[in-house]
Amino acid sequence: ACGAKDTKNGSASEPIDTGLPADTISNEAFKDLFPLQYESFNATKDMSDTKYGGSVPTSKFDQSKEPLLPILFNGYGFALEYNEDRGHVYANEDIEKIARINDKSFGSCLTCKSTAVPQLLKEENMGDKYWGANFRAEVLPAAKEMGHSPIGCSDCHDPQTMELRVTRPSFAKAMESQGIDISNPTKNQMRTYVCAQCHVEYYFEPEKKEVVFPWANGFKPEEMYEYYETVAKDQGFKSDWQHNISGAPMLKAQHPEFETVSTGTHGKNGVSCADCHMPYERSDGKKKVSSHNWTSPLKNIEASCRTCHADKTAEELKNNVESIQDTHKDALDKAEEISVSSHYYVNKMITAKAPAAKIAEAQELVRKAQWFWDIIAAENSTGFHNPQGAMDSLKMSSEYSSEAIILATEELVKLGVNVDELKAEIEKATKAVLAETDNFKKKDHATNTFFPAQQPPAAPAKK
Amino acid sequence: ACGAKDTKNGSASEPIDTGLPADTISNEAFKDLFPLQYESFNATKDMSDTKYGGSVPTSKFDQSKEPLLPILFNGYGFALEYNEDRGHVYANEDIEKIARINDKSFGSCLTCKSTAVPQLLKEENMGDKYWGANFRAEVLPAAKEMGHSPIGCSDCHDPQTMELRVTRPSFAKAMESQGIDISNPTKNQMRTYVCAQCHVEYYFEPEKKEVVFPWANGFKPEEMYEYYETVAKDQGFKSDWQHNISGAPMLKAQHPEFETVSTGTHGKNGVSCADCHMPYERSDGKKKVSSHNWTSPLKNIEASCRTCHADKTAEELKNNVESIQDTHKDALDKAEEISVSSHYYVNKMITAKAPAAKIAEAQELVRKAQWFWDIIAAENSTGFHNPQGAMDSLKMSSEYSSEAIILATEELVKLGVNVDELKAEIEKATKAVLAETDNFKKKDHATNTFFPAQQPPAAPAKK
Amino acid sequence: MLEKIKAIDKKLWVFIGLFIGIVFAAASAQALHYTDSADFCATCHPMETAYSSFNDSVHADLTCNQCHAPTDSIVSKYMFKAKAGAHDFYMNTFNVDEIPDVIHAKQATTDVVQENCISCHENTIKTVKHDAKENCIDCHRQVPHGKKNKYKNDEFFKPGEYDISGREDGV
Ligand code: HEC
Ligand code: HEC
Ligand code: HEC
Ligand code: HEC
Ligand code: HEC
Ligand code: HEC
Ligand code: HEC
Ligand code: HEC
Ligand code: HEC
Ligand code: HEC
Ligand code: HEC
Ligand code: HEC
Ligand code: HEC
Ligand code: HEC
Ligand SMILES: [Ca+2]
Ligand SMILES: [Ca+2]
Repeated sequence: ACGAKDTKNGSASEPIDTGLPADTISNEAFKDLFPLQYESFNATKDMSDTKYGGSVPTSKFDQSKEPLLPILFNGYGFALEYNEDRGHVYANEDIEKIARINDKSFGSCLTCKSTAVPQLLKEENMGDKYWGANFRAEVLPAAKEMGHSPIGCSDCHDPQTMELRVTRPSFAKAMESQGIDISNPTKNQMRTYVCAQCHVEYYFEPEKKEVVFPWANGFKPEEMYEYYETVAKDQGFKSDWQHNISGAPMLKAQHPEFETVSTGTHGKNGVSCADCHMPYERSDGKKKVSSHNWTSPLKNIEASCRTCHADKTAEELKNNVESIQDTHKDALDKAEEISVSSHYYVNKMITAKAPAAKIAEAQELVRKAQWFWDIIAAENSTGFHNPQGAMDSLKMSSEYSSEAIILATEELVKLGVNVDELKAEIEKATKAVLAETDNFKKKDHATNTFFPAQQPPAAPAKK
Repeated sequence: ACGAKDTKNGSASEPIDTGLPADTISNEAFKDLFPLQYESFNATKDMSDTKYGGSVPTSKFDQSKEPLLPILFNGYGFALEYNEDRGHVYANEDIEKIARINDKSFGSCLTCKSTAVPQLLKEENMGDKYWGANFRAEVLPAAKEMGHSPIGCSDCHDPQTMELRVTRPSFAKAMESQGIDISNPTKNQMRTYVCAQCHVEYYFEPEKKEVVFPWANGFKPEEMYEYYETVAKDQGFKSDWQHNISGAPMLKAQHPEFETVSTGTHGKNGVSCADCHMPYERSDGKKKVSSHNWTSPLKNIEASCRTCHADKTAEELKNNVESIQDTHKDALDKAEEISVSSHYYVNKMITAKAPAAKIAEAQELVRKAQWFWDIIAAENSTGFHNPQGAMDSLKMSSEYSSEAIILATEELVKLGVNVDELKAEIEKATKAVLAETDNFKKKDHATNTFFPAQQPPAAPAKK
Repeated sequence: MLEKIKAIDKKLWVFIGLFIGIVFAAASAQALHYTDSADFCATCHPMETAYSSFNDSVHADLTCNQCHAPTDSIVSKYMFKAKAGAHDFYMNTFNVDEIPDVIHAKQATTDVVQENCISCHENTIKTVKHDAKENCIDCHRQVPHGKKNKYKNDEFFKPGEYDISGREDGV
């Protein structure tokens, strides 16, 4: 096989020696040795968009994105500021600026942003204290001191041999929790694993605040939910925040690209993240390198998709993707809309003084419903990574939201609440949020005298 | 070289002259000329099953299939008898036996079962009177008299040249209603069109009872629904039957294989029905013929799927299909379950004397919800022909069913109805249907004193 | 069963001998070359889809055996050719019933072809670790036979005159 013969430069079978120290964490240290990859990495600075993806900095609250999020994340940092992702090179800049970080945020937040993390985690440095240490006061200064880079070479490569490696311990623990053997990964697997140390769902285990991936029961949304209801609850992790409208104990889902791809058509067929997001490219006219310009593959369909799908034109492939995404986006919008209603119905249950047990039951359903759309919305491919699986989860979300509304309706009508008025008030609040042009203030219109906030003020955002 | 050479006997590129009369309709007339295809056609007699498909005669009411159907189609012939499809060779036998046919059924029913139909439709025979003529008294005897075959060579081939042809006029009319140009189809398209004259959604236009395909607005479930709400209603076609539990004016959906494939991954990529269902087979060792043994392609993955997916093993392909189907089947079961509840909720609205306008609104939702799962359940691939599209439709179904239940809940509670009792009664009725072992009697347990029938008895099944 | 396999094997070896014999008897360099060519391979019906899918690919100027026979040494090439050729010939003549509906590469083919990709494209794959998967065709799935519609020739996509009953133009 290709892999067996030594036909390539710097390959695994022909280890290179960069001469760099083992603890190198600065991208610049690699610049002269690997100018092409370095240059390619820096191209993640470029900003351009596709129909649904791309790298132009954009608020998720934009009309064309998910304008209902300030309602849906009300009471949590994600209602304050939440943006589309962009190039790796911006990772540190973006986490420093984001309004979700405050003086109580802790170290864990830096885990997927900086090359210093594996060093900080060493016993001689912060060790396990890293996770819970204060983000602004301790962790970030320490990382800067070390001369860190945003998501750099050392995150995925051994600086001395350039072998692929996984540097975040959470990944191995989580794979093992599901019983997946990762002791002898193939190169093809490594081309996914390096991404799967970050592009995954996670939570902070409550004691040490360590980053944990909830995979023990499997990668599907319902399997991860099951984990949160069992393993995580046993650990004492009950929720990310209390919803400010429904008062429900909520989970926030995060970028489950790895989980979604793995359970989708491409993943099941052994296609790796790097196959699509890092195609070989001729960088300086002579030499080919793996693109290190991670962004939408739709910007380079020729190299990324057409290597495997050569019997289709770039245009046909783009149309295929966009038609999947169009269908997906409509369904997501609808699921979020129903979820919004369910939060308000439960708010009304609270103010109308419905029986506590019924409120708790409805809150449970609202929590569940939101999980099933959020785990899909937080995924960054607008459905492409797994079209059927994503739609299945949205379907379950609509079902749970509706169950909450059904339950609420019964109780509210029993208490003599006027449901038509309730609906009108929901529309009013929603419109107020949409009409507000200052993204930071949108969240403030989600509650009002009809729908009073259910949260004590100033609950700190943790994620 | 000889790449262009013909390997098959009787191919379209080299027109043949069979010497048969133009109006030949008996399969046996082709037997000696095309023994291989004839033999292959007769292999549709074989009965064997796959995980979800196959050709063993099976009631759709079986526990492993869709046991809730006697409730969901209550008041219609489909609650009486409804079976999985099997080989083409059985088409005439099955339609003669099916309990859905009664003395009032009309000619249209034979349209997709017998080779006599194109002849019967000729002016000199029955002409347009064919559609509405009595099935048992006029049409079937006339077809037998002509020596018809079940779905035979002449349905898809010109008996003199063996060129592919479409013989059912409904197809062309419907394609043209959507503005699709079919004036010069390619052979690749014909390999789908011949199937698309039967494997499609249809209804009987009320005046002449002509078979019409509702495609003017598009092939997606929501586009066909739109058609029924506009064009069909304007024609006077309001519903297939009145539901015996909810009293809603219902639509029955039918085998939309063509519509579903066309809007799915394979269809969008130009894969034809024949590519999967009629793979080339080396029948007598030398000659390659198109398999005329239409059944599940999973029975012959090597020839059908691996022509295109040679980079995967038959085992991998089977797993891919079954994993799509497993996900799909769970979602379908759930959508049907919610739909059942919605019917009963509306029944209760009627007996509790909710306002007529509210009942009508709920009935509208129930009708819509059922359409969106039925058009998927009636499709015979258990989701494979279009995994994302099918799931999308199921999602919409759950949403509409839930809307109906929400509306009903509001009205019922206002009227003081005990919702817990209602739920218990739904469970009781459902269990009674499931417990009945005589398939023909299942439907009788769906209504009872708590849920009285909403239909005048003996409404004849038309489809 | 075992008996049958043995019998086949024996017959096959006779054929291999025969084939080598014929090839070396014909002896001219031209004959040897001819049996590498697409024209030669395409004389067989079962090779048609392979030929037509290859014929409009960027690799159409190659001979079949630049991919399908070892190119590292003359000896291994002719040993492989003789065995494969004899097998194909035997199947096509005496064992037609066993020819599969869709012909797929055997492991030996996969291995030989892979070596040939590497040997031609050494330069390209030297400039980058071009070894992410086991075989080149795990990514380059369409080289050169992999088009999903490979058995469909142009005739499948030519607008044609077909009788479609009920069509407005009445054709
Ligand atoms: C088969 C190809 C393919 C594979 C494999 C794949 N992706 Fe993607 N990815 C895409 C496409 C297509 C998009 C949508 C881009 C768009 O909308 O412009 C996308 C979008 C993304 C985005 C958002 C990009 C943007 O433009 O904002 C991220 C992040 C991402 N993928 C990460 C991953 C990770 C991590 C993996 C592996 C676990 C992976 N992808 C595997 C094709 C792929
Ligand atoms: C150390 C953590 C980390 C690793 C490892 C990582 N990513 Fe990312 N990735 C991020 C973060 C953080 C962002 C968002 C940066 C921002 O928006 O500021 C991001 C953004 C992206 C984007 C969006 C770019 C755009 O144009 O919108 C893509 C695509 C992507 N990553 C793909 C990958 C792939 C493929 C891999 C593996 C080969 C990978 N990432 C490995 C953390 C990581
Ligand atoms: C997010 C993960 C990630 C980061 C960060 C990263 N790489 Fe890579 N790199 C990869 C992957 C995956 C490959 C492909 C490995 C393979 O298939 O052999 C690769 C390949 C390489 C190769 C081998 C040649 C090639 O182009 O395929 C070099 C050299 C390299 N990277 C250098 C760098 C340098 C220098 C940096 C920092 C500027 C860097 N990489 C950052 C994931 C990463
Ligand atoms: C390394 C190979 C590889 C790469 C790269 C790749 N694909 Fe695929 N793709 C596959 C395989 C394998 C399948 C499964 C079907 C098959 O076997 O052809 C598939 C299936 C698909 C499907 C049908 C599945 C569905 O979910 O509807 C689409 C659409 C598709 N790919 C588009 C793309 C696009 C767009 C890209 C680039 C962003 C891409 N692919 C990159 C190998 C690949
Ligand atoms: C397990 C890895 C991981 C952890 C832990 C993590 N992130 Fe991220 N982060 C990512 C990835 C991957 C992206 C890019 C994908 C996306 O934005 O969905 C990202 C994107 C971002 C972005 C840019 C887009 C946005 O959301 O506005 C910000 C800001 C950010 N993270 C902040 C944080 C904060 C604050 C924390 C701690 C509460 C945190 N991250 C913890 C992996 C992680
Ligand atoms: C890409 C391959 C493919 C294409 C194209 C395709 N089908 Fe299918 N079809 C399947 C598979 C796979 C199944 C599921 C069989 C099973 O579950 O055993 C199926 C199932 C069916 C069934 C039910 C068979 C059974 O076992 O009961 C019918 C009927 C059918 N297809 C008709 C059609 C028609 C008509 C078309 C064209 C409009 C079409 N198919 C196009 C692959 C295909
Ligand atoms: C349901 C449609 C249908 C029916 C019924 C049907 N055929 Fe075909 N037949 C096809 C299709 C589609 C092809 C493939 C045409 C092509 O690709 O050129 C075909 C091909 C053929 C061919 C060309 C050679 C080959 O095998 O590809 C012959 C001869 C043939 N059929 C004979 C018959 C005979 C005899 C019968 C009756 C026993 C029959 N057909 C019934 C659809 C049908
Ligand atoms: C003239 C109408 C008609 C045409 C044309 C037609 N079918 Fe059918 N098909 C039927 C009917 C009716 C049945 C069910 C017969 C029964 O169950 O008694 C059926 C059953 C099937 C089945 C189920 C077989 C099983 O094993 O369960 C498949 C698969 C199928 N058809 C595929 C096709 C394909 C592919 C074509 C086109 C090449 C086609 N059909 C053309 C009417 C038609
Ligand atoms: C005539 C060619 C052809 C045939 C025959 C065919 N396929 Fe495909 N298949 C495709 C194409 C084209 C795609 C789209 C992705 C691509 O280009 O690789 C695809 C995609 C797929 C996918 C991914 C799409 C999805 O919905 O997840 C699966 C799974 C698949 N095929 C399975 C099968 C199976 C099983 C069969 C046999 C029943 C089959 N295919 C027959 C051409 C074909
Ligand atoms: C537009 C074509 C078409 C018309 C009109 C049509 N059918 Fe069918 N019929 C089919 C196809 C295709 C199948 C196989 C697919 C399936 O069963 O879902 C089928 C299957 C059947 C079956 C076997 C499976 C079952 O449903 O139990 C029966 C019986 C049947 N039809 C009866 C009828 C009756 C009665 C009518 C008139 C009310 C009718 N058909 C009208 C196309 C049609
Ligand atoms: C550029 C290299 C190349 C050339 C030239 C080439 N082939 Fe192939 N051939 C391949 C590859 C790659 C495969 C697939 C191997 C696998 O699946 O492991 C293959 C597979 C085959 C197969 C198995 C069936 C199939 O379609 O997969 C046959 C038969 C075949 N080739 C015959 C031929 C003939 C005859 C010619 C000349 C007309 C030819 N090949 C020219 C590379 C080539
Ligand atoms: C005498 C007729 C004939 C000729 C000439 C012929 N083939 Fe074949 N070939 C066949 C048959 C028959 C098979 C199927 C045998 C089997 O699958 O066991 C086959 C199978 C193959 C396969 C797939 C099985 C494997 O061994 O991997 C390849 C590759 C192949 N042939 C290449 C070629 C090449 C290259 C040539 C020209 C040098 C050629 N063939 C000439 C008849 C022929
Ligand atoms: C005998 C030499 C030879 C062999 C063997 C060979 N190739 Fe090529 N390959 C060529 C030539 C010549 C070209 C055309 C170069 C050009 O036009 O730039 C080419 C072009 C290509 C291209 C780029 C052209 C494109 O757009 O498709 C790819 C990719 C490729 N080959 C892959 C392969 C693979 C994979 C194999 C093995 C299955 C293989 N080659 C075997 C000589 C060969
Ligand atoms: C992980 C996927 C992958 C594998 C495995 C792979 N390639 Fe490639 N190959 C690519 C990509 C991506 C390109 C760039 C396509 C482009 O730029 O259009 C490429 C380009 C090429 C080209 C075109 C060269 C040029 O400069 O245009 C050749 C030739 C080639 N590969 C040969 C091979 C050979 C030989 C092998 C096996 C040793 C192989 N490839 C294995 C992904 C792969
Ligand atoms: Ca982005
Ligand atoms: Ca069947």
